[in-house]
Amino acid sequence: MSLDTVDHARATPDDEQPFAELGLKDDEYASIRGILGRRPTQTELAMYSIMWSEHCSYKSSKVHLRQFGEKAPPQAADVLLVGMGENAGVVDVGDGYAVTFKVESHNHPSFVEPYQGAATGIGGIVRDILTMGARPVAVMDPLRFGAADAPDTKRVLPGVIAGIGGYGNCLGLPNIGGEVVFDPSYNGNPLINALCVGVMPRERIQLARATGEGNVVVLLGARTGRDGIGGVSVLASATFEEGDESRRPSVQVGDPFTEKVLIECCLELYDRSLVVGIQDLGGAGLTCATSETAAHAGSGMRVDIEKVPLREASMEPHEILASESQERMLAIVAPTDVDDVLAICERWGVLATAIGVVTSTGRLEARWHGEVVVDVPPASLADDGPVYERPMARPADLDALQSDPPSELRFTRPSSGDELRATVLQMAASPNLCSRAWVTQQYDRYVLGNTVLAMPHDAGVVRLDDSTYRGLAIATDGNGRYTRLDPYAGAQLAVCEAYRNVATTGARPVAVTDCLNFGSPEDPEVMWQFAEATRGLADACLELGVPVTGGNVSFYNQTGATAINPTPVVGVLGVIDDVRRRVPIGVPESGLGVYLLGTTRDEFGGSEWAHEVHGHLGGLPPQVDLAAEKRLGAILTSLAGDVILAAHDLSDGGLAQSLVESALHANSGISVHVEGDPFVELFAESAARAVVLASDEDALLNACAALGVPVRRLGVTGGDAVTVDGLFSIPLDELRAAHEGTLPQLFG
Amino acid sequence: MSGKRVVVDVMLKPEIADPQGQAVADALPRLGFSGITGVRQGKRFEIVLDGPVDDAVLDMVRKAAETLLANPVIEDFTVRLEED
Amino acid sequence: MSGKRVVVDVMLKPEIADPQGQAVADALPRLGFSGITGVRQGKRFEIVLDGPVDDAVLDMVRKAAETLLANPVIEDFTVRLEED
Amino acid sequence: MVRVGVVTFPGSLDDRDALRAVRIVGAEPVALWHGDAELHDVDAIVLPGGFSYGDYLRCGAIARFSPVMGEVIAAAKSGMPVLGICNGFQILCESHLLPGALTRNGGLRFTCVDQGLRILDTSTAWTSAYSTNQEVVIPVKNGEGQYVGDAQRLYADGHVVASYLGRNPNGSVGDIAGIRNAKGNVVGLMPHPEHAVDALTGPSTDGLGFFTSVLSSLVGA
Ligand SMILES: Nc1ncnc2c1ncn2[C@@H]1O[C@H](COP(=O)(O)OP(=O)(O)O)[C@@H](O)[C@H]1O
Ligand SMILES: [Mg+2]
Repeated sequence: MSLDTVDHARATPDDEQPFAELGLKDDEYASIRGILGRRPTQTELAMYSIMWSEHCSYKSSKVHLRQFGEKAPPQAADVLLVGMGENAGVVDVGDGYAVTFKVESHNHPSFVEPYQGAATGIGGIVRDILTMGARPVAVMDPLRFGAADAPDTKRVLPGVIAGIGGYGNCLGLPNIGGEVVFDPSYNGNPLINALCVGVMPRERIQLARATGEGNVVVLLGARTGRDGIGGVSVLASATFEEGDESRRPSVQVGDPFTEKVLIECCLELYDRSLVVGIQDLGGAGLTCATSETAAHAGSGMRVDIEKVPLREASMEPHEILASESQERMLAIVAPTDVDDVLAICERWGVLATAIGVVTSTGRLEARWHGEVVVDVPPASLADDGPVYERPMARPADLDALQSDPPSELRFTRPSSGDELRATVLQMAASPNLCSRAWVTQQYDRYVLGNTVLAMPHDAGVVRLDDSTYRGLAIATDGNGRYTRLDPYAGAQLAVCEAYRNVATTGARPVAVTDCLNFGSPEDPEVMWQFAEATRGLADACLELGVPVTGGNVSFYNQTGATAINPTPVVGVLGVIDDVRRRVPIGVPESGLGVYLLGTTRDEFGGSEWAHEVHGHLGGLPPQVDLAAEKRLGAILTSLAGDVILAAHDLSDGGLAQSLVESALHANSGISVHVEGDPFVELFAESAARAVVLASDEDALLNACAALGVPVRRLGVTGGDAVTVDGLFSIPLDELRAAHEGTLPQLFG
Repeated sequence: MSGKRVVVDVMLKPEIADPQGQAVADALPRLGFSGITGVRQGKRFEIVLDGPVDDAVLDMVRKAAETLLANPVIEDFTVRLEED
Repeated sequence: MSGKRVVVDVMLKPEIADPQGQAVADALPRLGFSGITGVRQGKRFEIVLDGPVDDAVLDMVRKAAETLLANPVIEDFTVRLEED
Repeated sequence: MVRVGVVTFPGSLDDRDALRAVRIVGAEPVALWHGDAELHDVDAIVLPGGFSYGDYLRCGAIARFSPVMGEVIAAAKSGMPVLGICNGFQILCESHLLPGALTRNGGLRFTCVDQGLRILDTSTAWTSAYSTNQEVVIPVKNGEGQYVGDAQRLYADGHVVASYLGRNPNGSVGDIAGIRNAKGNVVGLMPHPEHAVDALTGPSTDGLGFFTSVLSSLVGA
């Protein structure tokens, strides 16, 4: 076929085009013709189809995500240096440091090819952070799989873990936390989310802007191949049916070595102020990077596509512009700096090629050996895609679900010492609560030398660099069962738990990122869940004073008509002024008082106990009390490191699980006394609670009284068992065998 | 027919990026080896069987290659008999 | 002589433990493949050259295999010409 | 001041950590670059951990041919203290400064754990600060850390510097965690002492001894 140039498109207005096959609707195609005043060229059509896909345009979610800006708490003005809408938000953490962080999904690719899908998920989120001007300093990996014993989980999980480790370890980024959750709801739809955090001097922030007529557009990094062509629209925005060969995307293979040198190279370019703007190439590759940088600068750009270094010489212009080859960045460089840029790239062994220039035409033009194949307004690709108000409907089964709580009437509850003891052991060994060491031992947690807390603590804590004691803390949380039962409350509980986890380590929560994993937006019930969850998230962030800085939406996580449990995963960033005050989940000291902070209620809807012991999901999730979370957070943060020597938040599995984890980590026993119904005391999942170990009881009680945080002394540390007075005692060795044996047994 | 073994060669499909091969291709000229235009790196499995290698056995190995030795999403493989 | 490529096979010496090959050998019977007494896993390099492949070129590749592609402390290699 | 160089190869990762450890013990850290055949008057050299060139071919196989390595090899042969940590150990073996090789972990997985070690040989430039048979805890993190070589001979010659205590994390022959050359100036170590120099960020400060050892051996010399 001859080249479809802009001139040719003008001359052949009636040529039929395969827009529907590319996923564009009739009216979307019509509006492209309207924007251009002609039919699009083949290359332009490919570009619009990708940029207007759900994944790139957020067309179904946009109207809901606006709330994060509209309901931003007043604190946003103080702490946000860069808000939503950029590659990642940037937070002022004091002393001239800025921190940027973001969580993203790589769900479908990881289902197709677990190792490479997960690996390139890490690669992609790291480049988002690098683009902002920051040195990436740590990664985290919130993961959700189908049932632990499902064949598909056995296929997917080991590869995912190896891929995350393979890529992250090779980049030299410590993995400081994450999640591993098993639930049949994710059978066939694992959720592979990845978070990266980076640190920079405030003045080094970079923006994705192609400013300055005559500035040179330089492509950095890997050669461009036929990776994920159409992957963005076909793979990420449509359900992937196994065995459907025609839609099978070409899988992308990660090259962490190339990314590592790209990181060092870009940081040197930033430090020497050699780039005017920069953008990573992720979904939609060059199409996205060129159109966004030009659109956001209000400028234009002209690119000579044949200059792009290729892996396969036979690639066509639309393939080159759509390619999602990994490990690439697009830099905007002043003409006088180009030689310096190329020299630095050469020193790092990074391929660098001038492929175009910034113009003032307000058009994005692309030429193929001199012939114009693209001539479009860049904002029409980047910003002015379609926006939908999708129909919504409360799930028909929700009333039935909510009115079926795991009450005493429905299930017999353990009550004798022996029954309770057996339940503690069963829970500690359950796939969702057992030790994650099998996973986390495959990750480097030490590299860079700034990791202060990682697994199994409540949040990852890293020092900003080794010239300071200032640090950051991050935790990610999400609960698909809670969110299924009540999306508004479930999303809020996710924020609450991450907020609490950060505070537990002694840090002050300051900002939020989120990855919203849902089914098909074309299903009104899913769309209702999405709307409720975003509303809950925005309201909680407003009340807690932690602005949303950015995130990611992953739709179409479903098999046939069955969607996953709606799963907003929330990452909370905290600041800790002195990392020497960080609080671990346990310490090996005997004789410390053990205290419970917060209020325990008979709350078992969506609980781990109902799930693990009865395979039951019903009722309502625990009550949300944002004010109580704030008060608890204030106590944990203000007493960290002097009065509070160890602390562990209460979440899945309740008090029993927290005591077990704390004791096993410290390798030192705990004896407690419970009041009221021991089953409720030990296993309820009421929010806004934590267990703390303290030496100075008066200081703790006074602080709690001053802030109105309920506190009760439970017992004392020491010995080599977890003991509940009058009920049972479990030696640490027995607990450890139960807790640590599960994942190795399941996955080798 | 002893003294024979079955060899399975597994290579990334041509359109899939091969960072390992690329690293070798980049290193060779630095060491003074010239004239090399491309390197692809794959895996080689040598399989020793306890009976005669007939067509049924080769079929079995082909099946094993497909399920375990190669990842058909990104790799191609060939199976052949080789003298020791 | 274009359309040819040089293949370098690199295998661990027989006396060196091969955990990858062993893992495959252990997994195969579990998947129902029987009669396999041993598996060794090595590397295969496909090298494309920009000129005709004569003895001098094969010698160069042999040298490259010895210095870079294989570690003679633990690995053996073979070099051969293969049709595309 | 004693100058200790740390080489950065493309893909080195624990180079900053090694430089920090050098600084903590009071020596002068000097960053060396793989592409410069120049040692900048250092008195000792650390080849750090990481994944040089992605470790794609074999760990250390490509880095071994870097321009700086010619200088490192010459210096090592003339007696300069050289410590290879993890990837650095692999590079030393690939360079034939140390015998044997490092291969894929027995368990086939990358493993990061706080590892008990026994220091067996305190006669080297890098271990004199320890006492013989001292037990220490130092992180080990590698995917290809299984040492293969003539363990019997290494033990007989007293060239095993450290061995794993308890669980062997990678299947190394004879539980070997580190070895030395005959002279004792070149040491290769799979565990990462540079990650055990500060209780805030490591499991212990047991790794300091490697760096204080070289300092005192050079000051004393
Ligand atoms: N995939 C993972 N990667 C890294 N760390 C993980 C992963 N999964 C769990 N962890 C860590 O294991 C510990 C226990 O996890 P979890 O019980 O989910 O924590 P919490 O209940 O405090 O949110 C935490 O330190 C967490 O960061
Ligand atoms: Mg927690």
